[in-house]
Amino acid sequence: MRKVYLDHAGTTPLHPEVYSLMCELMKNTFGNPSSIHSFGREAKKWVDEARQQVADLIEAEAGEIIFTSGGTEADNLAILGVAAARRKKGNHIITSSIEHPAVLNSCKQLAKSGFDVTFLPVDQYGLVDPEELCKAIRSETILISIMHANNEIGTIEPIEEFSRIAKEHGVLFHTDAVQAAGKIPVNVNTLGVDLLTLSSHKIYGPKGVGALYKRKGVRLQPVVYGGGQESNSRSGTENTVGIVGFGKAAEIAARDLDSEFNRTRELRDKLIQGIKERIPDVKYNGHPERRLPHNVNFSFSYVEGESMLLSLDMKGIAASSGSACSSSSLKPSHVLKAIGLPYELIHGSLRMTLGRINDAADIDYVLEILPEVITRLRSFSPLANKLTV
Amino acid sequence: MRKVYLDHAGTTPLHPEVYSLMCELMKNTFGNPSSIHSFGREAKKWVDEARQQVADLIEAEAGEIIFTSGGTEADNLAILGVAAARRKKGNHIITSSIEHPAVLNSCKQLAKSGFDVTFLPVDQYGLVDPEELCKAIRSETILISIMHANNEIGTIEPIEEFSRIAKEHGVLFHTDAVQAAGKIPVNVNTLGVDLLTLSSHKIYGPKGVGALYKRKGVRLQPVVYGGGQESNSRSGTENTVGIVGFGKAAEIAARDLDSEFNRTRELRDKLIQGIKERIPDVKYNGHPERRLPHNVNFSFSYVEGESMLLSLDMKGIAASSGSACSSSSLKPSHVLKAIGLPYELIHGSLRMTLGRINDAADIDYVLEILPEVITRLRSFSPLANKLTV
Amino acid sequence: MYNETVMDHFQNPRNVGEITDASGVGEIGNVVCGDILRVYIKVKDEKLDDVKYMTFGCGAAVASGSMMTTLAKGKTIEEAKELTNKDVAQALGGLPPQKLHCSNLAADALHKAIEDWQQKPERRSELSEIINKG
Amino acid sequence: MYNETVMDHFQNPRNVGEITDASGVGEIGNVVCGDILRVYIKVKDEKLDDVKYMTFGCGAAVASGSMMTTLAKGKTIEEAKELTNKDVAQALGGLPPQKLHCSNLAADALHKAIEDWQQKPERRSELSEIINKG
Ligand SMILES: Cc1ncc(COP(=O)(O)O)c(C=O)c1O
Ligand SMILES: Cc1ncc(COP(=O)(O)O)c(C=O)c1O
Repeated sequence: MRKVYLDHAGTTPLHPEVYSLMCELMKNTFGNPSSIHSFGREAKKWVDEARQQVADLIEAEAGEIIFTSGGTEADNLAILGVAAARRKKGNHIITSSIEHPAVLNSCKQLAKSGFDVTFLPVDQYGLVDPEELCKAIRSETILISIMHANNEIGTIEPIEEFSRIAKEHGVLFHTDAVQAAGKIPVNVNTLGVDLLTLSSHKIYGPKGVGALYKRKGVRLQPVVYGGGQESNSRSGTENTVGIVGFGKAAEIAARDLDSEFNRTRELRDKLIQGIKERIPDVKYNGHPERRLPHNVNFSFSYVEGESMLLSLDMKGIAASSGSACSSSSLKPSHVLKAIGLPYELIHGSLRMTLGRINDAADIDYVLEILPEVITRLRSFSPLANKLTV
Repeated sequence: MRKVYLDHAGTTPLHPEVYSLMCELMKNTFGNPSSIHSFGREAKKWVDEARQQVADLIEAEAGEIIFTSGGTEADNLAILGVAAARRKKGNHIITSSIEHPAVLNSCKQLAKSGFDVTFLPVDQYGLVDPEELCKAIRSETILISIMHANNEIGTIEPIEEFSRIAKEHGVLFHTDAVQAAGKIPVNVNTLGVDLLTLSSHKIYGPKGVGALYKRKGVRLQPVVYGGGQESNSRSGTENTVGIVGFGKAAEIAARDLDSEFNRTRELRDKLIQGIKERIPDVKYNGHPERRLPHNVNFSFSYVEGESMLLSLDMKGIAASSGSACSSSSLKPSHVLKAIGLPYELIHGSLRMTLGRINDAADIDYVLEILPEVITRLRSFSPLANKLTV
Repeated sequence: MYNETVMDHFQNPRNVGEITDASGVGEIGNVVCGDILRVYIKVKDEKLDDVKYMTFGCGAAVASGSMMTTLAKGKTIEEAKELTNKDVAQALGGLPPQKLHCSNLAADALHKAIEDWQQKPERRSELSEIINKG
Repeated sequence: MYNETVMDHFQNPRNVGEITDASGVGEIGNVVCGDILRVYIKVKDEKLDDVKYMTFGCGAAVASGSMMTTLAKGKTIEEAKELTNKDVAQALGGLPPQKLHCSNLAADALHKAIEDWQQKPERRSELSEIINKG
């Protein structure tokens, strides 16, 4: 059976060059980068090189990169770390209502321990309004965290504008760029951010490794304590193989950014167009222009997401949904709720995220299968029939 | 040049079977275990299998294993997680003065936020006295954390005795078994512990992955917040390849425990004997019997550790030292200090930890090189000459 | 996630559809939680002569409806009343724990349909009127 | 960690040893921090005719002593007084930042030895007495 993987925002396969490098490293280099003997120094050299590669992807300096166990931990380190370090300056944090759970739940945790958190609303496309941000800032505000691009609907936020506002008010600015990096140009200097989160496995690197960019001079309290690795910001023996894979993935992402951007965007538009033409009663979710080049998100009236996913899966197509039933929390997508979608359409949402391993034939295949799936599920949906009898 | 790696307590090379499995997995399986499509389910199946393998190593149940980014994070999760969850019951924690920095620094962090921490002393061999433990327990004590085996001097603590005392007083008991697991039998039931830390890279698995065993019913607050992975105890996309490597390493460790125990112990004793015979003015550190089978630790009067390490390294021998100069914190070993060693002997300490890749010829080589190195360094040591002129 | 039996009933759901002249109709669930199951019954001689269902829901909901209708068909009203959600889950060979509570409600929907039939023996419920008379 | 020059001076330290009839002796560091450097000088015609050192210390300490003695030898007292720890580190092609403060003290030890010679021109310091006369 044909396999079409359309869940690149969920995770990506290893790039073959990343795979080769990791296997080579696993075979030949095993030292602990903190050891001073030759085994350790060899490992450290590799980690240093990866640090530079990751820094280069976002135009930062190597010394500003803190490796973590993933995007989630990097988000936690940014939010919890700044909150703890700046507690005396204030107890107010601003974020958006469409952040990844790593940011949202870090903020909610802070709210339990004396912090006040503002969750800014978004418009129907998922955009945060800069004026709302301005209004939310108070003298006690110590941190603003707004994601660069949303993982569900692909909306790209105007980060430069937000960070300028933050700077004007002397507030630190963090952005979760897990979905943006490697897909659109991300430059910490033009963005003007103080902290930025990256995750390796979204850019064809291994899972379980990520990074927090921390502008020189910004102070953080660690989340994990121990031997003082990563310049005391993140203790724990370094995941050398993962870090090196991440570095290589970052290098490739930077190298191929333009070509992959154009390639996936074309496929994306073909898929969007095809769905609109072939399937009635659909709702296009997200922004028509300010959108990641590989993100497609639709809601299909009358059908439930998990059923769609399973039906597609039986045909070899892997996608995701904002339906409660397809999420481990059993809560429907907070993002789709924030853009004002009614519950039926949240449950009927389908996210297809394209990537390196997709081609035009994949899109043709999806456009053949998806209408059948929707038709079949609608045929026994009480919602469809309530409306059509 | 001959290469002799004697830093297995620092980290271990991947076992060839672990390496093969990881490469295979990296090639064929990349799904996100949280996804419901076939790619995700395939990844989840691998993670579940690894969870069982790790559980089996310590005779736990799969549901009691929380995967983390390493031993450091697992220690943090145990200490900070219990402290936060049991804050209302009390604010007193007991640990030993020879713990790994992951435990010590977590405790010190708690001490900054209203907790009271008792750091129990140890005797000249590194053993904690059960009576001292009894005396330290108060009505506010919520957690005791004492390591199973020490990473520097290899001393094995009487955990069963400590956990019995803890249970009698209704206090939770955590042990850091990072160095013990896979080297000596570790069974959570006979040990009677509530929480136990493991790290993959000390047992021939990959770096950047570890686990916390949490007995059913024990409540913890997470350290990292997000998507709710690992039954809500540890968020973040799972490091599938790392976890699977860890699982395989655990399986092999259990399988080969007895034979490796005997093999390394024989080499260890040969090395200890040889050093005592060949080099004057040495001090044997650690316990003569209650000792990890692969740990050798000596202090060489009049010489400094980093110089020893570099000299050995130039001859292909990799070891470690408790000298300040060889540690990133630039502080001399707190463990050697706790067993009462004077500064000169702390700086002159050398740890050699054996493992799978060592054989008797390695020991012969070390016994040839080490005396030369010590003699040379002593020849220009002001301490040696102060005493000998 | 789901076992083979569940996947079979998801892929080939038995008894999906509507009964235009149903004796009773029952619906359970709501659009907020994302699972809705509607059951139609045709009663003849105090037996369930026919049972059909429609669903907006996840794999577990689809399979539960399918299994429930399979189990219920031919049963007497009294027997059908004793059919539980647990029976349905068991007949499916088990469901993932998180799916037991909100997606495994087919027996409840059946009981509602029976109630509907029992309470209003002469005329059909509002719901069934809307649907069947359009 | 260390560059090649440093490693060369560590591996083949120049001028290690004692001077039994030293004009001055200087020692710096202590056993707590783990670096001790002792310098012996032989002064002739206001010049450093010979400089030797002994050390208990890390790679940086050994190399710093070696480089310092190399630089100092043959210098006039005034020139030698101007030699700094920084000069030594630079001549070594740089040292890791964390090693600059406690392991790079060879010039200080040299200055101490010069002071020792200047303050007690006739008789040698206690320290050197102990050592050289045993
Ligand atoms: C926007 C965003 N932030 C954070 C994360 C978390 O990163 P990781 O999966 O590496 O923990 C993800 C992906 O899951 C994401 O999409
Ligand atoms: C006793 C002990 N605990 C914890 C750790 C930390 O584990 P990891 O290196 O996986 O962070 C180590 C090793 O460094 C250790 O030896």
